[in-house]
Amino acid sequence: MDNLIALLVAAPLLGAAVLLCGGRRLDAVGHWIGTALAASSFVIGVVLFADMLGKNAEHRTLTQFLYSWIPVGGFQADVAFQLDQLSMTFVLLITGVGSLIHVYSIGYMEHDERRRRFFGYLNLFLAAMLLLVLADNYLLLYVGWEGVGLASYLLIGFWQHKPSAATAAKKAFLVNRVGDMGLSIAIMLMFTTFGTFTFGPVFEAAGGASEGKLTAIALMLLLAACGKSAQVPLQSWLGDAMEGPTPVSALIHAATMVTAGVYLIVRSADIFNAAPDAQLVVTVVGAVTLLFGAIVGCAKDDIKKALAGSTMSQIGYMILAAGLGPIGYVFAIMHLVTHGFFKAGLFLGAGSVMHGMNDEVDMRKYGGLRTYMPITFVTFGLGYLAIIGFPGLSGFFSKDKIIEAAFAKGGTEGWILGGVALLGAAITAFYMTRVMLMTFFGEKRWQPDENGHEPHPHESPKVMTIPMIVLAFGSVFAGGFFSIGDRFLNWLEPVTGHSHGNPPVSALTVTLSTMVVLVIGVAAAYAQYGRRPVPVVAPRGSLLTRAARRDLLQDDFNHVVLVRGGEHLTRSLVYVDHTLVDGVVNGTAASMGGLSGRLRKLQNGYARSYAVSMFGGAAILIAATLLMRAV
Amino acid sequence: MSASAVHSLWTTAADPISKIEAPKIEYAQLSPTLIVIGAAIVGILVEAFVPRKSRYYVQMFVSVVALAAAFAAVVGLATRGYGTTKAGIAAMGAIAVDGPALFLQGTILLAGLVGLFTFAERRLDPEAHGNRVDSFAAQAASVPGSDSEKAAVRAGFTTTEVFPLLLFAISGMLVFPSANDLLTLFVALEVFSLPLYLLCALARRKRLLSQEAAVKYFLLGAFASAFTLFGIALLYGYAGSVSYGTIAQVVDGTVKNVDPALADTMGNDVLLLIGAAMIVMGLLFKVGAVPFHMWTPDVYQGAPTPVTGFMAAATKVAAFGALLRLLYVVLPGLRWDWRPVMMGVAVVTMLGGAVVAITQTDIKRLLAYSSIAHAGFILAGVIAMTPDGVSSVLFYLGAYSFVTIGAFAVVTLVRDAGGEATHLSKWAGLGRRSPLVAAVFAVFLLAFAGIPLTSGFAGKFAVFKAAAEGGAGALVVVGVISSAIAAFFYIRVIVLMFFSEPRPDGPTVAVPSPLTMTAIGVGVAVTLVLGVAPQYFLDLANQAGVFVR
Amino acid sequence: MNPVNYLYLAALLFTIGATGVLIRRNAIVVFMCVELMLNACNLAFVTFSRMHGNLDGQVIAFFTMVVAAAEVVVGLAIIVSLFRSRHSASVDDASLMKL
Amino acid sequence: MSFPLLTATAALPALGAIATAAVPAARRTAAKWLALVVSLATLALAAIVLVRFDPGGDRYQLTESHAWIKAFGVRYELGVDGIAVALIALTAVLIPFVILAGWHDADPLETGNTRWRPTQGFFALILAVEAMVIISFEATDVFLFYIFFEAMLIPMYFLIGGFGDRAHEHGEETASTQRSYAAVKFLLYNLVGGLIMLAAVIGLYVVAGNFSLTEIAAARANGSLHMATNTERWLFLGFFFAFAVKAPLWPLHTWLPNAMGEATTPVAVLITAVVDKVGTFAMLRFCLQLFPEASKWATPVILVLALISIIYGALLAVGQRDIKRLVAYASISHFGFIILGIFAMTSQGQSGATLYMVNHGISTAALMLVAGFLISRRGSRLIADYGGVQKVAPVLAGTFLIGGLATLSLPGLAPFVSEFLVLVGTFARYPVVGIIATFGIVLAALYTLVLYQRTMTGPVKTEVARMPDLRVRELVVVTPLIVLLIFLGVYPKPLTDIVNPAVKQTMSDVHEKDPKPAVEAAK
Repeated sequence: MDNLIALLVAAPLLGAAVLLCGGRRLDAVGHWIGTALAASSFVIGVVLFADMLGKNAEHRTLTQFLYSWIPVGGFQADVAFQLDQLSMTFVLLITGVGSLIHVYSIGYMEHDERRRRFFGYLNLFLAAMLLLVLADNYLLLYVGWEGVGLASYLLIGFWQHKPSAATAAKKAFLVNRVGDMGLSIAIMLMFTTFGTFTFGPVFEAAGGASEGKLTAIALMLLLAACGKSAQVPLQSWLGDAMEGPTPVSALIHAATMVTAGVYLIVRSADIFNAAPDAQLVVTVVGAVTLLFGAIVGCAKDDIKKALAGSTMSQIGYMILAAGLGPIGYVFAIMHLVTHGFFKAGLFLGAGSVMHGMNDEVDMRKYGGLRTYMPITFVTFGLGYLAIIGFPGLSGFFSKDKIIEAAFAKGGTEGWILGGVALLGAAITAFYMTRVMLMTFFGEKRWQPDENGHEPHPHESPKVMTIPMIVLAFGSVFAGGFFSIGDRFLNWLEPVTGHSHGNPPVSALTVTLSTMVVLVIGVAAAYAQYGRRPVPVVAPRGSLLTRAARRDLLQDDFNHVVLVRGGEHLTRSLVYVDHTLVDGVVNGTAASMGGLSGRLRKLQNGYARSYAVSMFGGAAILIAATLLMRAV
Repeated sequence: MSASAVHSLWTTAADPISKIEAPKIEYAQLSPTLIVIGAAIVGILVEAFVPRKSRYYVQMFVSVVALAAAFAAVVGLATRGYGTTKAGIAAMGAIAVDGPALFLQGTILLAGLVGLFTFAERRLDPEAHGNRVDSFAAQAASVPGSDSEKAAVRAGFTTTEVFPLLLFAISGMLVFPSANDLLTLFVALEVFSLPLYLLCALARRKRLLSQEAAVKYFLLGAFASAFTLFGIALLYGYAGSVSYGTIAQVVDGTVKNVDPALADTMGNDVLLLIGAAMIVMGLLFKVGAVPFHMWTPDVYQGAPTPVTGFMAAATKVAAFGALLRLLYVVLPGLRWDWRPVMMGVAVVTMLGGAVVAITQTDIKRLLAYSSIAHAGFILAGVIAMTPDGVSSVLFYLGAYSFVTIGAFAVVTLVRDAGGEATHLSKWAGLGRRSPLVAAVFAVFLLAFAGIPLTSGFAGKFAVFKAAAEGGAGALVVVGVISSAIAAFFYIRVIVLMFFSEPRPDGPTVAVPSPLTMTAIGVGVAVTLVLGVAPQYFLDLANQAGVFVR
Repeated sequence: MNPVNYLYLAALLFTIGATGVLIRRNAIVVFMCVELMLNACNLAFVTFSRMHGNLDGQVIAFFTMVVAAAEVVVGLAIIVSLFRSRHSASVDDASLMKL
Repeated sequence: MSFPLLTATAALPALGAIATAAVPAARRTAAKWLALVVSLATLALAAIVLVRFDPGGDRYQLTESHAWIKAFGVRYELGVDGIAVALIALTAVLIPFVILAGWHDADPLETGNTRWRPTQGFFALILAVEAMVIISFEATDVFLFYIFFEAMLIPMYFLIGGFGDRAHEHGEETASTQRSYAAVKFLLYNLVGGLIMLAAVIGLYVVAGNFSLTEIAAARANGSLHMATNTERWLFLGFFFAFAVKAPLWPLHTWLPNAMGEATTPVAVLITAVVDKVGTFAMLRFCLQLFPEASKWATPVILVLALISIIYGALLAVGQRDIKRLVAYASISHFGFIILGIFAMTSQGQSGATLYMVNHGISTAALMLVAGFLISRRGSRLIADYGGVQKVAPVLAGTFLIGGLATLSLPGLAPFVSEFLVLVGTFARYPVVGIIATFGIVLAALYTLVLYQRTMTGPVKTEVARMPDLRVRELVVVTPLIVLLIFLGVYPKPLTDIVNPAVKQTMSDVHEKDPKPAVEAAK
């Protein structure tokens, strides 16, 4: 059984290799190969899962040692895998949702001549992501970590002829690199602290290290998580990442990759548990992002960017939960999984809508689409209900648990975090309702584009709708399935540990209050977008709205401070290099030449002056000799 | 001065001068010099009696045979151990036959032989009226451009006197480093200087420059030798003798039977110091050390290039030989006085030569300044004041002289309508036109620059090492810096030859006769051999590194 | 009379000669000055010879004269040829080569 | 005695150079093939060296020792340790690709001139450089090393100054002047460095009495040869200066951008991927072994300079408008990492530095050669002249991207391993330095991706619309390099196994031990 783990990674990796090196002759079948390998990986995952269920909790962790990777002195990095419940959860999510989205892409990318390469990249992503969650040490995890970054870079910039896409891709990679810096520093710290960075030993020794060191490690890990999971202050890339094809947004920037940060924190539970200060920071980051994303989501008219904001905010929930420690780990992961379902579903829905609307993304140009694309409408709607936490659907259970946990943190922190979480729930309800209304309700607002093409909204082909339906099922039932009898809790508890904390208010109160804020949010949205017609041209809007449209000015800040400043710095450095560093040398040469030119004048061609120099020389010679004797 | 001394003077003078025994001359030990001098005299007779047409060949034959024979004699002496075990004083103390002397004589003879080939080259200049012509004036006496000269050219005259002159110069040079008393030193100095003055004036092309060079060289040379002579006088006054050995003893204070007069002058070190300084100055003039170097660029530029090459090589060898003997045999007791001074001279020579060379535009002047810089490097070895110092200098001189002759021989090949095209701008793109010549010249330049795997590096390393071991580390640092500066202008020439576009009015490269080819070939061969496998020659220099006293 | 004075005279002559070389333009005169320096040396030799009571100095003086004569031969030859081609014996005119 | 394998490895290319130079002007292609075959044969010899080398064996293996210049106490002593073997292998691997990549770079412009044989010269010089580089990796005699360390400059100088990119945005005239400026700059910088080293070499002889690395190191170790503190420091500085110029280390770096910018790309690769490695290699072998105390004394300053190189080089790379200069400054940044690793005095750092030399060689070769193919197509080195290449020449773009990703040391590719080792090694002893150095990886991503975006993505520029994709010859050059990058990134163990023992030795030379972790983890 253990030896299957490598296959999980190998299958998609093989796919990537074949598709990317295969050349044009594979164009016809490329997408089938890619999908098949993704699916096979999923099958293997299921097999392993079944096997794992067969065992009892203690013996569920599988490990596979492939080979010693970088052995230098005390520095021993192996290529070895570890498959426990946590990784298993991710494996199933990744391969499952991944396979679905492969299928969906077959339809979505049908008219793109570079479809083969697209599937190659998707496979590459799957491989990297699986490596990330299966690695048994931080360095190997780092490989996966950057691997998914690469895949996301390639996929965001897939339509490279669009400068905006290329820029977005670059931005995503760079911001992630900042996060990666955190991860690598964390690894170095672990190495100097524990002499290793393999999960097991590190977690065992974690207790022995000073809290300061652990806090440092934890914060560095958090930095990494912020980069990958688009948390404040490294969230700026996610919105632009929507330049990529929609399936990519669904898979990478909603369901899986962006949640890697949560995985990292939960995986490093032992370190975080021992570093309360770091945990506090984590919760704060989560809370802030939660609101940040939500607010941004309210203002965007681009359907994908709105969803992106929502993703940010939902991951904020997860990070918040993860920051709560044992109280929240399980729920963080649970919300992660359910979110994987409904957010992927929502994105695929959005993709389907765009597919029918000539890739129009401005919701103000939609309207009343429910009649044109019923399946999309239904699946999207179910996803919508799930995310706003409509009772009984996935989001309801997972998010509710997080809010409870936030209160359960206790003390003022608990109240504040819980309050923020509630507020977030309200805003979520608002912006999602907004999206829903602007897209599917009201009267049609689309006009012919500049070259006179009137879009003809139509339902997408089966190959695209089926994945949406499947995901819709997931968004409806997953939450319930997990929560009944605490299935999910019992499943993960052996890995992450769990504690109930001390809730100041009863679970029921929390649930009711969530209901209340939910209703408020929906109502507010309906009042603004359901009752009155939506203007095709966005109104100027309040200061906050305008700020939110610009990602709360975060990009402008980056531009002014980092980009401009950087440009000035480099330009001045180029100048310095040329004039100063090089100038010194050239200057020496020049002055030498000048000196030479002057000395050369002494050679004036007059024999008598030569004689003078000889005479003087003789005089000096004699004088010097006598002087030597004198002293 | 005491009266008794004066009285004794009278009485000695009054004695009948009866018991002067005939001087005893070791002809064998002196054979190299004698052979050359003899050949030179034969050469003069040839000028007198052999018909003009065949003079050239006869002179060639005589000179080559003489130099070869002399070299054979040197080798013979060396193999018989006169360089080491049997080293001694010959000719009533006038000549020392020891390692350094033989080594340098050998070097001078070889250099002279190679130089002779460049003298005899007759293919480079276009034929005048069907006569092959060399680089010397048709008739030295006739005014350039005058009818008499035209007539001389038409008649196909050539100045075959250059061969005896060359031999005389060589003979003087052979004596110079082996002179064991100051008189011989002075005579040898003049014997090799005067022919050189004449040779400088004999250029076929650009006679005005040639004559100007001669005048400058002559006047300044005479000026310098006057200083030398006065120095000799003072030293004689100090020690009451001109023989190296005696002077050395007096300097060390180990002299026996001190008569009162001597006791009187011995006390007076001023005589000694000034005298020594003036003699050294004369020698420094010959090696072209700053500030006695100013004749070098002008003379090197004006003189016929073969003469320049020979002069640059052989004069340095001879003069440094003499300087070494003077400092190591006569004045070791004085080293604490002259070492610092010489260090100063070495420093300014190295730096001055290198710096001024940067802005030169004439290849011959460039090489002149480079030779000044090299004189500085060699001085660094001289100052070491150790056996290693001697041998390193010997090695350096050997290596340097062949590179120099070779380099100037290449200069003779690059010609345009006005004769040799010595202006650097004309050399642009030479590497494209005739890669071989350019490559050869590049090799010489790299050797001058002291790039590893060339003789220049081995020599430079040897002298610097000696200097460092002799406790003159500072000199090594200065030397390193000035070699860096020097590298700059050697590289400039290479850039010019290889990386810049050839000029339409650029010079042509004449195809030389085997003579010049041999000269250049020998130069290249020696450069590379001494660069890659210097061991044998270093050993030679090491064995030859001890002076007899 | 103390022979040392002759040394002073020799030194004086030498200096005069040297100065002449430095200041006079005419090549011939310059050359004469050199000769003067050589003869100053001779005087010094002879004087020392007398002081030391050996004959070396006087012998050397003869050598010097011969050498001087040889120098005259060569020197005049050169100077004359220069004069004929330039119609000037000024050493300052002979300054084509410089820098 | 056994077959002189090391001598043969160096002599073969040397003889090949002579033979190639001798090929008559008309038989240009023959010369090319001859050079290629010779370089491949050399590769075979290097492979034998690699096989014969036993990581567990003595420190220096395959040793040869003959008397050479007794008067200077110089012996012809060769021997390789793991580090040398790795670098010899790198050199031998890269040269064939360099030759292949430069296949047409030296075809003479004006035909007819039968004397002028640039092609023969070009390939002969490349082989000559290979010979000298290899022997300076093998030399265990300081003087012998110095000789070739210096002599190497001459062929390099002619390669830089004599051959340039075919088309040049400013026209051939300015091109040649810029070229010769670059060549002279290269030569003077390195010559000055070398001469200062010469003084130190002589000084070393005066102190030690011979030049044998092994003997001197042993004498230093057992205390029989004592150096006064100041003497040791001066000598160290003399050596280090030369190596720092060669490496190059800030602020002695400015020759590199000129040289790499003006030279043809194969030559540029030769400079940065092969020749410069001699500098860093020599730091590891000579500075640390001969002057351990002085090395430690100088470490703080050197670390700071290395840091500056890393950040400064990267920032300047961001600011470049010329592709080749950009790569040059990137290399300066990378050399900063190498030197950092060497002087961090930890086994991770030094193994990392050694791996870094190898990996940087391969990755830069890959990136630079592809860039060269790109430039040769468009005839311009300016980034601004490109755009949308990815659409017309996807393979070229793909390989270029991989080269770039290697340059920003993406995990899974070889450079990541070495860079991370260097960082860890540095961090272990100097945490702050390590953290600052880590910023380098962000900047690396910046300049690489900016370069890729500006040249390869976006709308297709009309000038590049017709651009052909990689040809077979070019694929043959690039593919093996990429395979190597991936292989050494996924499975570097073969390399580390060779290098580690040598590094352990060096560590003991400088009397250093890896710092112990704060908490001993339960293994």
